[in-house]
Amino acid sequence: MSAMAEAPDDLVRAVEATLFAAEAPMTAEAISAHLNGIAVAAALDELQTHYASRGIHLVERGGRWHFETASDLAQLLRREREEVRRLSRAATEVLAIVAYHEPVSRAEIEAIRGVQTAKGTLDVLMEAGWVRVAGRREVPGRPVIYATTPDFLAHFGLASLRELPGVDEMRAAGLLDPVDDDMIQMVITGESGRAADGDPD
Amino acid sequence: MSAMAEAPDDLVRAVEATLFAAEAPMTAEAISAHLNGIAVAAALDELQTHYASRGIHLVERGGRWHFETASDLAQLLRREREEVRRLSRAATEVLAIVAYHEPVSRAEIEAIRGVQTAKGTLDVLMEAGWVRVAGRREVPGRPVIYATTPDFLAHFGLASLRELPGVDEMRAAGLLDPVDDDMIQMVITGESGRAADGDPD
Amino acid sequence: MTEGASAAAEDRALYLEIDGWEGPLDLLLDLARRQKVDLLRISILELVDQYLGFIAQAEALRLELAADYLVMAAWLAYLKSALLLPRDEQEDPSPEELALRLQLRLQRLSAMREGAARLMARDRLGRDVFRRGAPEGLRVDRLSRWRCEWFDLVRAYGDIKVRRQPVVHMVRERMVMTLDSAIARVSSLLGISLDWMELREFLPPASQGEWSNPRLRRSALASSFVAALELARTGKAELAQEETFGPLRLKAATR
Repeated sequence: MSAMAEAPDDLVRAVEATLFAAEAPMTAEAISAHLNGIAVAAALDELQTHYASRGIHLVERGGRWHFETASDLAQLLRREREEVRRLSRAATEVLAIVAYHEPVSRAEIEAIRGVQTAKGTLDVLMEAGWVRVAGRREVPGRPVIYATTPDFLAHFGLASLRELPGVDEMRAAGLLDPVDDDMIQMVITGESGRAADGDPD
Repeated sequence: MSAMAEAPDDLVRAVEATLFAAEAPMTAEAISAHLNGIAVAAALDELQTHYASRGIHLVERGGRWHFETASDLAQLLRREREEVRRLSRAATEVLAIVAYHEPVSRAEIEAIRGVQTAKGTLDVLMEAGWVRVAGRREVPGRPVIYATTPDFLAHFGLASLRELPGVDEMRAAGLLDPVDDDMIQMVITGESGRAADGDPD
Repeated sequence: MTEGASAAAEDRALYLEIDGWEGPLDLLLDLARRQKVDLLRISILELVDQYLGFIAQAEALRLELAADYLVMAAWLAYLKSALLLPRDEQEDPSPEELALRLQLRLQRLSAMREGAARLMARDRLGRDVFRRGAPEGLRVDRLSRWRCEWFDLVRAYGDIKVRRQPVVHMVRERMVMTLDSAIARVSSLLGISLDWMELREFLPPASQGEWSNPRLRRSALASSFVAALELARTGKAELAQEETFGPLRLKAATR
């Protein structure tokens, strides 16, 4: 049988077995560490090519590798009972803002949405494992800033944030520019409150 | 690339993905039912052949199919890592008491230290191979008594316990001077303060 | 409203969605979309009219509107009047600039909304694609190798010995002016003078025997300061200080 012709070498087999057995996506470094420090980049390449035509694919998400079922088989495999978190509209919007603008503070999120964001909304996203606290911005008040996690990339099938839908066009149109203080001010003081009484401030 | 030559057909891919995503081994009937009643025997055969040379195998046990790591690679799934860890202050004290007073019961250790000694502290010392159970004291309650091991002597480069400095020598070396930073620290933070460095005590 | 009769029916449906808006910017964006042109080409004046019309009708229908909708309405009304004013009477930033900023905000929100929708529609792990259902798992068994130095061991024993020695505490006697006596002294002196007096003037004179002791003087100053604060707090004295670290002056409260 011709299929037997090119059997993978032991390193490829070892990487394949490691990733199959792993309970969470692994970085190339982690795989390598697990295999006593052997370089695994070439093996990952070979595996990715091999699996490209199969029912399972080897994918890289945010620098971490895992096997997952091919997306064209989704209709066959979709499970009704599967609990994919149903996010509120507010939560999906906040998630998008964190992803497209990260790292971003809560005030900046609110400035873009033009509405106060309930504390619970960010909590839901952090609980889902898609958003994390990424430190504080070194500006007065040192606000906490948020960013996405590798799990976010894995869940939405993105190799990196550069693959976010429409991100290039949005950036070109200036829609992802940093949120300026004016905009934040507008939300904090109530929607453009100061301008309402004709005060140029 | 020749590997791409014989891409699996869609049925094979579907069976492959179904078994991959399954949370438990599946019978051929269950797989077939999952795939709208299509016969899957041939596909299972083809998959089994394909995976025979790879890092994962498709195996049948009691009529149920599942993927598992190739048995020659099984040892990859368990790896041992050695970590050098510094003994906590509390554990060091307990070790010292055992060395100076052996054989000694836990109650005696506590009386000498003046602090309750968590069971975990002695466990750590036994895991380190420096302390062993040396029988029971023939008093009411028959408490377990502890002593040092040959490994203990080896680790500290001692021919015997008699080489440990006596109290007089310690005083001469200034080790018993009442004003001692460590001691002040201990009074300020309390016994538990120092436990922060990973001491179970 | 500049819309026709059919739009009126649509608007009525709009009010039923009042709980559906995620704030005034969201409402504005939705109204802008109804212009059915690219967000870059919307008419801000028209949009303002639509928003104000919406608010007016909502009020007529006695719908409860959150305050930020009304604040936005007020700002838009201001923006509209500014846009209609002659150009040379404009302040900075110009109304055109404000309108542009509003347009940019709508675009940004719209982009995020579109991004969110496209993100949610992707093949998602656990819904469309799946990781291995029953991975064996990788196990790393940690072996701890413990380290401890000879010196640490011996020193630990020394520390125990030291700790178990009886401890004797000695408290050195110190000359102090107590707070009570400071309060008594300051308040009695306050009764004598009606003018502002510097805090130091309340201290016992250094010529008086033990009061020449600098430690005691320092204690007296500290206690007198606290006494002054206490008397000010209870309304018996007034405190004044012209500058930071300047002389602290006090006098009896005039009441």
